[in-house]
Amino acid sequence: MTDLADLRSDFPILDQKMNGHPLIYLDSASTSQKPNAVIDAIDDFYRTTNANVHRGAYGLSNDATDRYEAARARVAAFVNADAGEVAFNRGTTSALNQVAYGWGLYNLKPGDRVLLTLMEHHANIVPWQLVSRHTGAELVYVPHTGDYTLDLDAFTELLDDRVKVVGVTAMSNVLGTINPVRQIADAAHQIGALVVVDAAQAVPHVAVDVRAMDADFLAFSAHKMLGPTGIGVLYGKAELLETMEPAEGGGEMISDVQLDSSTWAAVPHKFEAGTPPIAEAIGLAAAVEYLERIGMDAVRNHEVEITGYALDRLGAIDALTIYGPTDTSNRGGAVSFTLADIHPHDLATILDQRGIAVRAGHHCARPLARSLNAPATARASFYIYNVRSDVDALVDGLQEAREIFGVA
Amino acid sequence: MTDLADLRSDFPILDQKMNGHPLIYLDSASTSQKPNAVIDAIDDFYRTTNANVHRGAYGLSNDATDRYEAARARVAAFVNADAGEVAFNRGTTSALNQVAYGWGLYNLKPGDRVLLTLMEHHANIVPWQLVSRHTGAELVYVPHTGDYTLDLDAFTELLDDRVKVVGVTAMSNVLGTINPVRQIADAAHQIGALVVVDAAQAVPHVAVDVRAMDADFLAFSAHKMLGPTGIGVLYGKAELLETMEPAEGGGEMISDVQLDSSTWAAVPHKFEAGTPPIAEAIGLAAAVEYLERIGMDAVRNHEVEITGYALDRLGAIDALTIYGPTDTSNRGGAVSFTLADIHPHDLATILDQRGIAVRAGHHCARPLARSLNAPATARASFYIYNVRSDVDALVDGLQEAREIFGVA
Amino acid sequence: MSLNELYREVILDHYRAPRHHQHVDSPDGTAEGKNPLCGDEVTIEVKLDGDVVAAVGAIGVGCSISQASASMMAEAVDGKSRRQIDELIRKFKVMMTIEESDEQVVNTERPGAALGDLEALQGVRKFPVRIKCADLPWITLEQALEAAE
Amino acid sequence: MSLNELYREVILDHYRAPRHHQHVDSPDGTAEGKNPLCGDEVTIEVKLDGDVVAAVGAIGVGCSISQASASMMAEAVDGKSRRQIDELIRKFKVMMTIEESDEQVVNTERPGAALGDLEALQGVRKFPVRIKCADLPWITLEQALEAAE
Ligand SMILES: Cc1ncc(COP(=O)(O)O)c(C=O)c1O
Ligand SMILES: Cc1ncc(COP(=O)(O)O)c(C=O)c1O
Repeated sequence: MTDLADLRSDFPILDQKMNGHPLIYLDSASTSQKPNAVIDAIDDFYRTTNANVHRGAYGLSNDATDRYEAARARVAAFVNADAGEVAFNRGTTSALNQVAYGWGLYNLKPGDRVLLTLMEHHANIVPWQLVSRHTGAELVYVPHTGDYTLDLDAFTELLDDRVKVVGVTAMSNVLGTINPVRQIADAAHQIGALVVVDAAQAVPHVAVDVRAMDADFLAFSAHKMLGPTGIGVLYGKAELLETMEPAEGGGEMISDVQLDSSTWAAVPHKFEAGTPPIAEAIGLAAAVEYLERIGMDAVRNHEVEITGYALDRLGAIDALTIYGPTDTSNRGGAVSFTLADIHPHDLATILDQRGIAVRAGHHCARPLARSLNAPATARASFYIYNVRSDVDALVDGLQEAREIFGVA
Repeated sequence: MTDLADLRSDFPILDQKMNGHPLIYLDSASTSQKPNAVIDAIDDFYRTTNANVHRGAYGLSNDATDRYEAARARVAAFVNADAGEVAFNRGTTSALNQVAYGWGLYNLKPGDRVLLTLMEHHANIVPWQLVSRHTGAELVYVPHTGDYTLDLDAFTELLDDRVKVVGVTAMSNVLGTINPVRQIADAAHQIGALVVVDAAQAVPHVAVDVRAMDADFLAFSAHKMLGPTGIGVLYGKAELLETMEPAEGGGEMISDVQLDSSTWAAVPHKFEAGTPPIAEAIGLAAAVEYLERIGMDAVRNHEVEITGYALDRLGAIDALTIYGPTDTSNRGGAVSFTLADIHPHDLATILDQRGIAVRAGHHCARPLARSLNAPATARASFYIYNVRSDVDALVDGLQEAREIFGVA
Repeated sequence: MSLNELYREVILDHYRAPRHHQHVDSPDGTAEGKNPLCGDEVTIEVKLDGDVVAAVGAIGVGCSISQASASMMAEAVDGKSRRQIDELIRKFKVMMTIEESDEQVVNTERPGAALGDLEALQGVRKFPVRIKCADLPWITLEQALEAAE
Repeated sequence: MSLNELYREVILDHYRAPRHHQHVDSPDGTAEGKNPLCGDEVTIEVKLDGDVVAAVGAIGVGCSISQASASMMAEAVDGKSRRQIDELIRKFKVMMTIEESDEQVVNTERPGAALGDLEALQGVRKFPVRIKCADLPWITLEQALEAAE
């Protein structure tokens, strides 16, 4: 296994106990833990540099602005974007709403279609539902195949002239599936549709290149990639950001405000209404720096190995069903499963008693849960700080669950 | 002067130097500095309790959820609201956009009017402009009088049946003016209009009671009240929040998601799409706790005194014009001014060289700046950590500016 | 906190073989309860004969605690009068909220007394995350009874 | 960093009495520059005679640095050819970006040499916040010249 084990000491929370046992954190797909480097960067910002950005005509504000814009440049480079193509906001959800309200509300009309995948997170579904109420556009879904990958034949069939937007998750937070975003983008672009990529799971775990993907918009959250809560990123192609309308209005995003109407600041500030998440941007930049130091290839390799080990060991448990590809080459580290008739919530409680944190539920993907006929699953998800023995502990916990519930 | 001087040691940044001089921070209306209690609360959360909220079926997530919801309860109580009436989001700007998109987009129609004051911050103007593009509603503005208070006669005249929303800032970030929100609300309610209060400046500096104000919606930002960036608060009356639509859609704010449409979670979660600003909520609660320990009356008294002192000393400078009420009983601690023909930006640079941070510009209130015929002003604004000698330093700096620019 | 206290035999039994897990003919009151965060769902249907519950249905999907609670609750309220049910609800709530350490109150209220199988849910109290699972059918019952009025 | 280096007499003079502070009759190129964050605004109008600037207007509102820069720039480019102006722009940019400590380059490039009054803006370099004020009229000039093509 790629040896990242010595990283664990960078994460102070891993020294905690949960229910009397050392914490084994297997819920990174929900939110990741933070290394000292990130916590300290935020702390240091507030102690030494805190001021509003782009506003003050004094040294402190200038320093804060420089650090904020340097954070933007670093985050943009991390996904191979230009700094002007990257706007900070509250998170993936908020970024996708910005696309729906900023682009969708102005460009969709009755008869138009928004083509989503059935494995989208609610964050890439509900904003389109809301905007379709105002525009009359229709939502259509690409199903998945029996092996939990996107049904590309169905996609091709559904991709007709009515489709104006294709929304796709780069990596499913339930199945782990990595979708062929470039292939989807090429097909979508051929009929003139835009591609909106939910990269909330992808950016933390694999090297993402917005140009290689040819994504029109792409969204991700800092808190899932070792960074702080309260900040996310919207990438948009420069020409799109320049021509589209901002969703939110307020200070700092204007060029001029008249009584009836306003003109907008240049990109990306047009998309950052009000005081941005400043300390959070500094924290996110520290997270990116930390990930770059490890190298995204090493991150990915580590996860491929530990996920492979987990799939092997979980797969060997009787009556355990894994929902997702079993081939680590096209999946990430989120492993969803059920065990016999034990409800996932009960599994989570039993594991919790052993200090093991897994998630149980629909994972904010109800349409997918329904299509899997599994309204709830348990999910273990891995990150750089997880080790093989975490998987072993998980398997032991599941054995205890079998005993408690008398599963043969 | 109310003795808060010993608080200064709680704010680590005040030990910094700026351009070789001890920092004199007079830009709290833009963003406030943070006490150790707030910085440490965030730090501690990441080190000991970090997990996503409302999601996990394990101890850590339960603890995080408890702390997050306790933060909500504390913040709600701070403005005399119920916890269910308070939703966290990115900031005042974001909160006001939520009202515009969640309530306005669904309820405004051509012929309707949104009545704003000319002293609104862009945050309470631009969202309404954006939504009026979709709804056909019209924006109308209440002017101010020569003594920089709201022209209540004009307000009464403009308040007719066409008005569906009245937007008013509780305290102007430029003039300092405290507006009679209750009186405005009573009049607005008589014709069935809703009142949307921008309390970004009020909540940090005076005791705010949403019930005494009878506000329908009220918004404020943590970063201006000793709290972190990346989080703000939307208060709404329970019955309004319950019946209105959410602006943003995504995870955690749903009850169910079907392919075409969704149903919403109960308030206030309906208004918190996606992972909320969790560590920021903890930090905001620490800020509220800190302010409560001092007492908002003491905060207000301190600011009345220091603002009074500043008005006296600045008022004695020849050719200096103050834009705002001179009576401290109906104003806050933001003091905007110009000095002869010296551009405010030049004033800010000269003060910056002495370690004094003031803001220069239109302060995100262009319509007001135009009506004052002062496209740019310099602004000094005070908070609990400011002392009389800060004002003295400001006055000395302005005297130097006079010399440099040869003002007689 | 022992898992054995949570997952008592009787709970697993009700989870695997839920009682009253069927619709009631032309119910007087119906309510759907949902715990959107963990996904538990339960529908309670009641048919009244005067102020007595003549038939009750408790249908749902969810974790063992929520579904066992629903099953045991249905058994407990079947054939009972409103007054008796109110007393049951009160007793259940007391049982679920009392701190074990708070011996005084525990003794006075004898938590679980007269609750029959439901006493098995006492263990849930020590698992705060799961209390809302146990509560769900009861809150839904109150709504169904209200709807029947 | 001394404020005297920033606010030289000649800058305050141009600020108080801006040259070319008037519109040009039927200009060949016009551009509006705006610094939305600090509020500086400047409009540059140029009339060309062949490739020579026959008339230039520089009208704006803003801080002393932006307005003095506009005034001095207008004076400097009036009557100059495109080639000469390009050279001026280059020289100005060099002057505004060189670190004072970087003596080597300074000597080679002789910052400010041949810039006349404009040399007074050298001091701005030490006030990074204000460099964009000094730059604004020049960026706008380039746009006005482009528009005139
Ligand atoms: C009166 C007023 N309203 C709204 C805002 C916007 O707040 P934020 O930038 O935190 O969204 C501010 C602060 O800039 C303000 O002073
Ligand atoms: C695939 C995917 N999309 C979107 C989101 C939403 O991200 P956030 O809650 O940070 O807005 C998540 C995480 O919950 C996710 O896994």
